Amino acid sequence: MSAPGEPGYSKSEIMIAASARQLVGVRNCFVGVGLPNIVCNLAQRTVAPDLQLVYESGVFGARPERLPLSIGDPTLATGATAITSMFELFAFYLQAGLIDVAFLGGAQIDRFGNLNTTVIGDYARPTVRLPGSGGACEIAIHARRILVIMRQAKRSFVDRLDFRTSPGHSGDPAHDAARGWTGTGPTCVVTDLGVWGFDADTGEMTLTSLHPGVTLEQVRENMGWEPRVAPELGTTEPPTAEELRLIREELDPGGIYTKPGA
Amino acid sequence: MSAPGEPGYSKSEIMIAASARQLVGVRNCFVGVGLPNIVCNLAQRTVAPDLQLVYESGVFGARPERLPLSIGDPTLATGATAITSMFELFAFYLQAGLIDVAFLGGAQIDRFGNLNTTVIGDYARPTVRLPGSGGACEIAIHARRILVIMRQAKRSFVDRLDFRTSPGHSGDPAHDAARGWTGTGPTCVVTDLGVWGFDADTGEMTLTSLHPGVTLEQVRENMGWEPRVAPELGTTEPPTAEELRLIREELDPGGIYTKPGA
Amino acid sequence: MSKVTTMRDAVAELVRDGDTVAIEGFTHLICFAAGHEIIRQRRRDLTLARMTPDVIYDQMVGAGVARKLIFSWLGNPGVGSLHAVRRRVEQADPEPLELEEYSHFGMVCRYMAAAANLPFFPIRSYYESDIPRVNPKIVPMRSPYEDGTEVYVVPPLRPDVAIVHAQRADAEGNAQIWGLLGCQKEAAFAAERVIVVCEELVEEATIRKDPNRTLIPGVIVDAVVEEPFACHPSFAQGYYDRDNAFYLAWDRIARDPETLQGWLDEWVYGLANHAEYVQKWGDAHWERLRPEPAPSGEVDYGRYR
Amino acid sequence: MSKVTTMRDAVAELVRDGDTVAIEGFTHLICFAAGHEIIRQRRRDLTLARMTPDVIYDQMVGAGVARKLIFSWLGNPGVGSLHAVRRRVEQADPEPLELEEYSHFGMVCRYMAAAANLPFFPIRSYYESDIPRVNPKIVPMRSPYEDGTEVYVVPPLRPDVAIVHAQRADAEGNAQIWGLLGCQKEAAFAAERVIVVCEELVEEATIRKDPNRTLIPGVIVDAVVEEPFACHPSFAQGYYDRDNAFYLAWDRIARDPETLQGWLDEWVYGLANHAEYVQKWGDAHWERLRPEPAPSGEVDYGRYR
Repeated sequence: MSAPGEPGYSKSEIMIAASARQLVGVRNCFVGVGLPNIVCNLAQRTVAPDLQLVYESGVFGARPERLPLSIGDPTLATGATAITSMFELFAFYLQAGLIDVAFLGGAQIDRFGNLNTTVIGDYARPTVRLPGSGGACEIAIHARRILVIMRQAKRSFVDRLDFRTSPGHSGDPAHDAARGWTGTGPTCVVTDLGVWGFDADTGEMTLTSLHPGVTLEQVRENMGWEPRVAPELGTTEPPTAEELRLIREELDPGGIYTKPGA
Repeated sequence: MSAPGEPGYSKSEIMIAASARQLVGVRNCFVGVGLPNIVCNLAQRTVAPDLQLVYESGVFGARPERLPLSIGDPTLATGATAITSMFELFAFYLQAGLIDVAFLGGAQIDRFGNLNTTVIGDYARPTVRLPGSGGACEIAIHARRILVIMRQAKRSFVDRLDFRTSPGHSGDPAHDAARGWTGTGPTCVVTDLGVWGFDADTGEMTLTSLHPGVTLEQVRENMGWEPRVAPELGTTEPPTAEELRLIREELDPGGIYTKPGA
Repeated sequence: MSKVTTMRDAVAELVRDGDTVAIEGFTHLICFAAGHEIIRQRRRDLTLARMTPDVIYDQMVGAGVARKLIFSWLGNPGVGSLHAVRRRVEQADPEPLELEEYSHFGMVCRYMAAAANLPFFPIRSYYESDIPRVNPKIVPMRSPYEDGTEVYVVPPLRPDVAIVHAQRADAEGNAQIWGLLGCQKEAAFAAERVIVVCEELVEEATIRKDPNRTLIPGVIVDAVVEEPFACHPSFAQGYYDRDNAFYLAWDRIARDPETLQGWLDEWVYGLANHAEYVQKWGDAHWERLRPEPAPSGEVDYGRYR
Repeated sequence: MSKVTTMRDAVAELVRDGDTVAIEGFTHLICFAAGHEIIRQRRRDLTLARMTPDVIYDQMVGAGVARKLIFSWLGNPGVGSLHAVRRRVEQADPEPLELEEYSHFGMVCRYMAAAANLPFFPIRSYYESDIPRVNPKIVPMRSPYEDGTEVYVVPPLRPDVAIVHAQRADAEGNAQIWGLLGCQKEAAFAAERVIVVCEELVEEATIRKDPNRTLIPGVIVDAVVEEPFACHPSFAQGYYDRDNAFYLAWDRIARDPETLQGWLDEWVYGLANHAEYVQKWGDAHWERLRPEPAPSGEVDYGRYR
């Protein structure tokens, strides 16, 4: 599948593998469609065997028999442990603080993990109208931890959001602690170039590892602010053979989300 | 069953029959246990064949196969058209104004149909501690019409309530109209002596008919204020043979609620 | 992860002196066996929350485990008064009992607020009623919108422990209930700790066949106890009927404090557990309470792969 | 009383120009057939409410029936954008489209407020988000209790018409749904008028066998339409799968206004009703979408007499 000199895995695959490892021991996770869905299913088969998949569509403890193509795929409902109305899912599970981890992404992210999924340009006359919040705004506030999966680019890693759909850190940890939210906000951002954490003192995104073969220069070229880099910048562990097998044979056999270029 | 010179029906039976006739054409009714339950079931078999029985326990469209001994009797659940949580019953049905008629009663009623089911005496040190509101307070506010079934006595038809659990009319119809409640309050009180309506101009309880053999003097002796009497005071139509048959053979064959003295 | 344990261990570990305890169930699925075990373990100073303090709370109050009730309707349903409760309220006999009362909808909304992690819950009730006058936790509030509609709000009620009974549950606590639902779900989500008691412990696969039937998810459950007939004299839809004769008998038993204590000695303190209670009533008793079958029929979820 | 009618009559009688219409269903049970009939009857100036304006609203917006959307997530789920919607929002092509947006929970709570006849509904969301800045209906409010917690409130959303699809319903409109529940119940209770569309019209006795399965009671329903495959390309749990190929195809169709109009001509205006749509797709198509069986199993309600 890979040309000589290429790493033998796609950008999506290393993003999936790196994200799945963030879920060690996690009890339940709010799953999105696409990459986050594959991440959670991979984690369930590797580092988090007890992981319960919770879908925004109201499904608890899903056991999908195929790769769900949306968070409302019928394969999620059949064989789940519970299905609730959207009201109850948001009120009793999310708002009540029962969700350990949730995945978010967006068209734009800033250095504090605030996300824009609403518009590019002016709200009233947007250049690009994006989907909007969905559940992201409340997920950002209530899930105990937020993981972000996004490809890096100057237009998406921006100094200033066009619109703040979902709140991240404020830049003032004392303020953040005083907000009294059940969630602690974004803790990790996995991109196609590396893995980022958030600095405890400033709430700022901090590069903790580069994917194999990626340079710091490439990272700088693909973002809109000067990155903060961890003192001991590491290299992301590449996907193992077993992880790749699970992704390619079980989780996304059609390569819909993971084939090179996807 | 009746001694010579006695009317051939019990006080409960004429109260039931008179109350059931209030339900002509009614679509749905919030049913209580005891007499109101028999009233609704009688109406369903006589003047209101389409009447749906709604129970505070969350049952819609019940078809009980036996006389329910409580509003939570299992015979109400089996074969109903819908069962809802108590939250939904109170929020989506009652508070939303879907309930046409509800029955209330109490230890005390005043001339405006306000009801006390909480305490006799001082609240903090009651002479008699009664059950409290249950759903009565919100039922009084939201059901389109309230019917009251109570036996008359000086201690229960009082000039002044010890505690107002459930609001009735205020005595000022302009105020009542401005309240904006979905319900119009009590429209009829059926007692063991007669049937009362409420005066449109004052909201005051008004005697519209005496049960056969009952005198106005008896009514006066069994209440705590000087009654308002309709200009054309009638005589309550006694229970028909068919109504008595239904009550005695189908609805309360054990006479739990309807035997003389019950 | 299995959370299956005995009633004795569940109560010993999860119900503590001074706790606010909610044994919910609107007429249906009232877990008397849990109340009896709390009496047997002689818990003290409990605040007992329940929409409808029923015979079980009269028994618990009579046994001296409670210092306070939070409720909306206080009675022996279809029968009359709760005499042990009334003695304490009317005559402080043998000691006072604190009452905090709401309407039904107010109680449900207190659980709802806690379950949904809301600081208050708005309802249209209490207008021109004396209830807010005697309960300062019920507070008027105006809508911030143009209509300016006045509502009342109630605060969250977060029991330390909720005990809910289900017809069936799996070892992790995923519980399925049919028939009257009461406010079991809201009370369970509202509570810090949850004990699920069930008529039948079933395989996870049984639960997964009909996920829409799951009322309470294992994720909020701390202990699962299999205890058939645990709701007697209340009922479990499809399993056994309400024992109305006992509700009537309780009226007589509870009228006299000594008779009540005698009953507790014979039926609670004198028995090691609910299995002995079931045995003491005898097989014929349970046979009389068993309904004929009325199957629900099946639906098809479809297998998508 | 039977409320059974045809989709044509239901839409003709109950959906009026200028109405606020909610066709709900979270991915599941989205009643495309109702949307098509509204297009076919050339309704105008509708405000379309839905948590997730899906391909059906892109079709309706493309057909010119709508002047406004009230929503929380705007997209072709799992695929990408709604191009007809985007053209109107980004380029006012052929005319502007008003947007009023919330988060998912905010939308659900707007329906909830209307369903429960509350003047507002409190939620813990929107903190430090720009959403309330662009939607002045989302208003901050403080808890009146000591904690003084700040929440936001949203106002009731009371559609003139809600159209909800169910797997089965009886002639009176008692509707049973399994699988994903979305906010169908809340939307139906919130609306002035309700159309229930179902895969199968069943005897009342079928509904009465499992009353806990009833999501929507006949008492709030105005019309019942039996319309198999009415949700295609969305799905009905246990009946047919989501037609993902169509969701992908729509992305291409909707990118070009002429292609979109051509599709509407062929698949909506050119057909008399949904039965012709079903026929046009052909039996083999429906056969491919049919899942294998996955029965729920039965429970016993017990017969008490």
